[in-house]
Amino acid sequence: MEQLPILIPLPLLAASLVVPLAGLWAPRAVFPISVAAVALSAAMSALALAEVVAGGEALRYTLGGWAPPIGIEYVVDHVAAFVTAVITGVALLVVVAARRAAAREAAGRRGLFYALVLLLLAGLTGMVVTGDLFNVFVFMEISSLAAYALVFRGGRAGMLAAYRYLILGTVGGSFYLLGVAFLYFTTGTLNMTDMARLLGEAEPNISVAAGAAFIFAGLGMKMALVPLHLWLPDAYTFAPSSVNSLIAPIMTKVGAYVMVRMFISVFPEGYLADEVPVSQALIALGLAGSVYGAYAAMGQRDLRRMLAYSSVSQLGLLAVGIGIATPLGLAAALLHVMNHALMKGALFLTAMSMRMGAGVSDVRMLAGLGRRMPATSAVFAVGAVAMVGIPPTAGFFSKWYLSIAAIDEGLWFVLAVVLASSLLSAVYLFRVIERLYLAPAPAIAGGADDAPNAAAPAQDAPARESPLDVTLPMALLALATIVLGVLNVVVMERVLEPGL
Amino acid sequence: MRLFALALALGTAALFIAASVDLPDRGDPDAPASNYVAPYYVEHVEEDIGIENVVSAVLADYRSYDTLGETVVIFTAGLAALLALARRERHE
Amino acid sequence: MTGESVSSPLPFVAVLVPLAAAAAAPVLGRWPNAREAASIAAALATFGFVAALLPGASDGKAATVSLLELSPGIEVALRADAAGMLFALLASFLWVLAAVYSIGYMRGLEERKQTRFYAAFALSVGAALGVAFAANLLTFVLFYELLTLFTYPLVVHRETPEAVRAGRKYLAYTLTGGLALIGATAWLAMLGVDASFQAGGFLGEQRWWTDGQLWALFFLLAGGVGVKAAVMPLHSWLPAAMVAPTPVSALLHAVAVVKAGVFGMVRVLIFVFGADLLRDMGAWQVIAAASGATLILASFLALRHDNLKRRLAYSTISHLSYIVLGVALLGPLALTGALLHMVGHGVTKITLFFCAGAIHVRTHRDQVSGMAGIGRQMPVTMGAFALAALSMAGIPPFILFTSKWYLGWGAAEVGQQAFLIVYMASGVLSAAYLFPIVIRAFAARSPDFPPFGEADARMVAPIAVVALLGLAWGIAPDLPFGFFELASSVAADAFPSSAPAAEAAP
Amino acid sequence: MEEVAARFPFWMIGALLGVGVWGMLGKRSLVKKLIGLNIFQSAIILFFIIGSMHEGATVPILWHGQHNPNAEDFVNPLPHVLMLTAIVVSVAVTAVALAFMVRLHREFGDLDEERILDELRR
Amino acid sequence: MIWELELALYALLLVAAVLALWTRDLIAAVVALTVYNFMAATLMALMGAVDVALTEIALGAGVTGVLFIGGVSLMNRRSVD
Repeated sequence: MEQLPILIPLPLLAASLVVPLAGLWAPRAVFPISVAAVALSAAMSALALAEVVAGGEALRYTLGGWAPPIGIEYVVDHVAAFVTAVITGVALLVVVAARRAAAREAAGRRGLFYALVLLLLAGLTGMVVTGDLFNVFVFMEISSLAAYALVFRGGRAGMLAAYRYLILGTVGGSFYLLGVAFLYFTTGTLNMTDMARLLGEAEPNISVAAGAAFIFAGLGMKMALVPLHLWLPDAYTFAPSSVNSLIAPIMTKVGAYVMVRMFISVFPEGYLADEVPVSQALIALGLAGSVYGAYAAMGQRDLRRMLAYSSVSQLGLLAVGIGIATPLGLAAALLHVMNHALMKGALFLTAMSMRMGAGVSDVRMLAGLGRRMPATSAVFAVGAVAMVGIPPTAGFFSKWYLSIAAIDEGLWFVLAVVLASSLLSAVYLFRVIERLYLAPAPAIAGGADDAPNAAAPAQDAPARESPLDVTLPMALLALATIVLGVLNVVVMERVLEPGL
Repeated sequence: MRLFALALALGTAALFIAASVDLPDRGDPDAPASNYVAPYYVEHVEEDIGIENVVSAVLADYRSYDTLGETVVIFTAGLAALLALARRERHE
Repeated sequence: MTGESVSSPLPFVAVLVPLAAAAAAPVLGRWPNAREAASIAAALATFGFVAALLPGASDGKAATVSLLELSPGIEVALRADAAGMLFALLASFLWVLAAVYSIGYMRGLEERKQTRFYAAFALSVGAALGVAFAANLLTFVLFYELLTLFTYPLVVHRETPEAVRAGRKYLAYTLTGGLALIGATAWLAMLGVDASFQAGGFLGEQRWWTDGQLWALFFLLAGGVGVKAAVMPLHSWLPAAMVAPTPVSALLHAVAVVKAGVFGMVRVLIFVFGADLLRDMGAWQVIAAASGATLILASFLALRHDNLKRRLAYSTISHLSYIVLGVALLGPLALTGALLHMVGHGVTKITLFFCAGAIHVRTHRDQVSGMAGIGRQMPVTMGAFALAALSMAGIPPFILFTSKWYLGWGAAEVGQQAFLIVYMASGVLSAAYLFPIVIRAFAARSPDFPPFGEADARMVAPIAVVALLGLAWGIAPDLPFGFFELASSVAADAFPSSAPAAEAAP
Repeated sequence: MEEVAARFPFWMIGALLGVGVWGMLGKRSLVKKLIGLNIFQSAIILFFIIGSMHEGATVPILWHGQHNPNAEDFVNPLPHVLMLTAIVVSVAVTAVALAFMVRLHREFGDLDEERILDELRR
Repeated sequence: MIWELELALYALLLVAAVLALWTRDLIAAVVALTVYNFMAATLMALMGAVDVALTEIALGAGVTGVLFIGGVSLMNRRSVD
């Protein structure tokens, strides 16, 4: 299976051509085709992962037979296989779960909607498997364009959010391209492996440093690193429910993955800490982000906005892991990519389910949903516990490895901030759990306007549990956070450690 | 906000100019970019592909993934614009 | 730890049974009788499995099972050593009684969401057993956090604003404590220290520590377990958590949760740091001072509270510090006494809480001042209360007399007579806050009581059993489980150079 | 003067990037933001092209029948290829942004960011 | 090529860019943007990038300009800043 690398994005691309046509003539076929394409891509990712783990060697594929650096090479190593498997797997569950919400939100434009979903995923998987710096840019733009359009469907507020997202996202992409230009002009190649070799031989100079700075600024924009996160809260809050449960878990993760890629296969070891203060900046901004995000999430009343800020917080932790840049730190970051994708996927799906079943997304209106939507609430509880990082859920272990990696480097304040941010996330997440299960919830000390009667209305509003095709994928994601938490050593030892 | 934007704009410009000091001079024939991969394209295009426009050759063959991606970008943009302009009143 | 290990899945089974019972509760939720029968059966089975581990533990052949690798090089492992057995036996035995008692209590008050109650209850006991059997620091932390999580639904069971506030406070305190533990555990893991518990401590073997590092570790670990052990100033969650239903207060806030904290203190001080290291650092003085102060202060606070459960809560805080202080004194006799006190206080305090619950079910009265003359109507309940109160005050021949004897002797043995006085003063205070209740219950007459009589037999029977046990174990602390033997073997392992504790028998 | 001759394109590109950023962040009008974005992207494209040229080289098209061409006679073709793609990407983004803008205008009757935000808050 | 000429073209480029952002008449701004892209294309052609220059004129100046004009004609011609 020498072609495996290209076979991961290919089903998605191919289906995205068919789906708009199907939308015109056979709207019923749109959803099955899309799911089949995502499933096929997920299967290919799983296969690639199995092959890489078994063989211990990266899979390389060059289209047209032009060996790199002349042509473009696709590389699936341990890390790439792991990340594609995570994003396609989570995407598969989310796409299935979001069917009903999408049918409503894409009303009449189902073909277009699903085509863009597929293109989004194709772009993301493409970014992961490619071994060429410029090719990353092209795929990044594909996924971003699709994401902008999908967010744009989210009502009046979603439109402005999407426009701002477009501007900032494109700036991010352009900065990345600018950084690539600097690297290209100093080395003459675009292939990552080749670039690593040449940068290792060359004397450090300002251009390379500037290239790194621009690339990381661009990627920081894509992965919503504070203070470049400004697009994220609005985009996640106002996007259609079906869309934000898809983009929130995976979109920013791929930005983070490209950062990891820069550390492991583009820049020589230590370069990004000694020659350019990228590591230091990532750690500082990541810590700031993890605290700021959690703090901001505490003040939110809209469940999705709260989850969005929680993403800012978690992505901050991810950035810290990347910034530490030891194999353990990167492994912690990648493990967190998986864990956070699972947890956020589950949580945003519950937010979707609550909006569909009970018509609410205001945290204060959720009172009593624990009884009327038991499955959704249970998934939320598991996801929240994982997010806080209580063992043995997956969320605990990424923080665990992150802590160990931080201590290893003598970064004690990192440990302190990581622990503190878990506590802060406990504050806002348990507040929601209280609302769900402990009706009638008391007035929360949050200001004079937060009167006790604000909690009441949802009591008699009709709320039905979502059907099985929504709850089952959700439950699978929640289950996965526990199972993969317990089995994290397998992931660490079989996949991440050999890859780093 | 405007002051912030102004600072950021000046910062970008300054950063870029400061960063470019180590770049090869304009038109420097010894620049690495001109001497590593690029000559291969010029020197082998005849035998590999057999057309005269090197740019087209690279575009269509050596780096055809980029071209594929480019097409997909246009396609995506088209779909995106259609979805954005679609009126939401219609239901299935 | 002296003595070898025997590989056996039993400790894991003992932890698993309550978890399985928790899974069964929602399934059987529609048939309350079946659900409660399952709960009792699970409690009995758990107790059976734990008891089956006893011979091995007393022979020094601890049953050990390692489950899976949780982080490279660190396993989740369970090991039923003597110290763990003490806690596990206590928790699993009292679960049987609490399970019976809960039926009477929950039905008597027609509480809501009983299924959730039974499920969370069983989960909490499972986690407590996990804490007891944890063979290394990571496993300990794992179950310690789970215990927090599983008890949260019990604390907020009533779902009143007060309960929710208490739940928040509970989470804020215990999660913070848990994070401190996680931080310390991660630190040790990073250094590659094998954090398996060892009598006499494993930190002393590593010579590279600087003083600052040791103190940081000490504060993280002792602070982390100190929250659940309710050592002042980390105690305020405990009185707040008394809003929970009485069986919860009884089993969890008198036995499982706070005892997990105290037990954690034993693990941290004796099995992680070790006496020698703590003496070198002088760290024991910190704990001793904090717990000595808590002991007295909490007793005074108990005097001030009219609400019976609250008064008992402060009494619990005070008695927990008895144990913590006993451990911190770092002497074999004091440690024996502390471990015995852990058992004795569990039995005694659960008696008191059971009585408080029975009174609540029959009369809906919670205030001490409203209980005048109640002894005439509920003679068995208040009789049991009186026995427990005598035990709390340290009157012979009750079990808490035995443990206080050792504690006091232990304090003298290590040359800390000041703490001997603290112990004695606190005994007087215990009498001061408990005896008036008994006296008024029997002596005073209250005209406004309608006749009501004893509570349900499912409540009275467990009350009688635990009250009599407090007496029986006081007379013969070794019967039938060999608590004394276990406690002194732990002490002998921890202080190999000292003379065997048995000489000091009263 | 030598220095200026060798380095001025970079200074100019820097200035253009700054102007672009100013347009994107300092302007309230959504159209102006997009214009700023366009300026920014074009500047980057130009930057790539600057790096592709070298003294005494010409258009990378082989004249007919030329064998064994000398690479030094031709400018570097690779950045050209990349920039063809980048131009297409930038036009695609512009098109999507304009579609968004038309829709926003239809919805709010305005393209002033502040006023749209005010409208949304109401 | 004479570098002074190139410098002059760059200066024009800069002027066009500033103009496009400065003017409040959106049609004028679009015209300035088109001029900017056209100048850029000229520079590219001067530097030997003929294909890119052609594409830039067709897409960057042409299509973008048309899209902008089309878009702006559906909206207010005046801009707030």
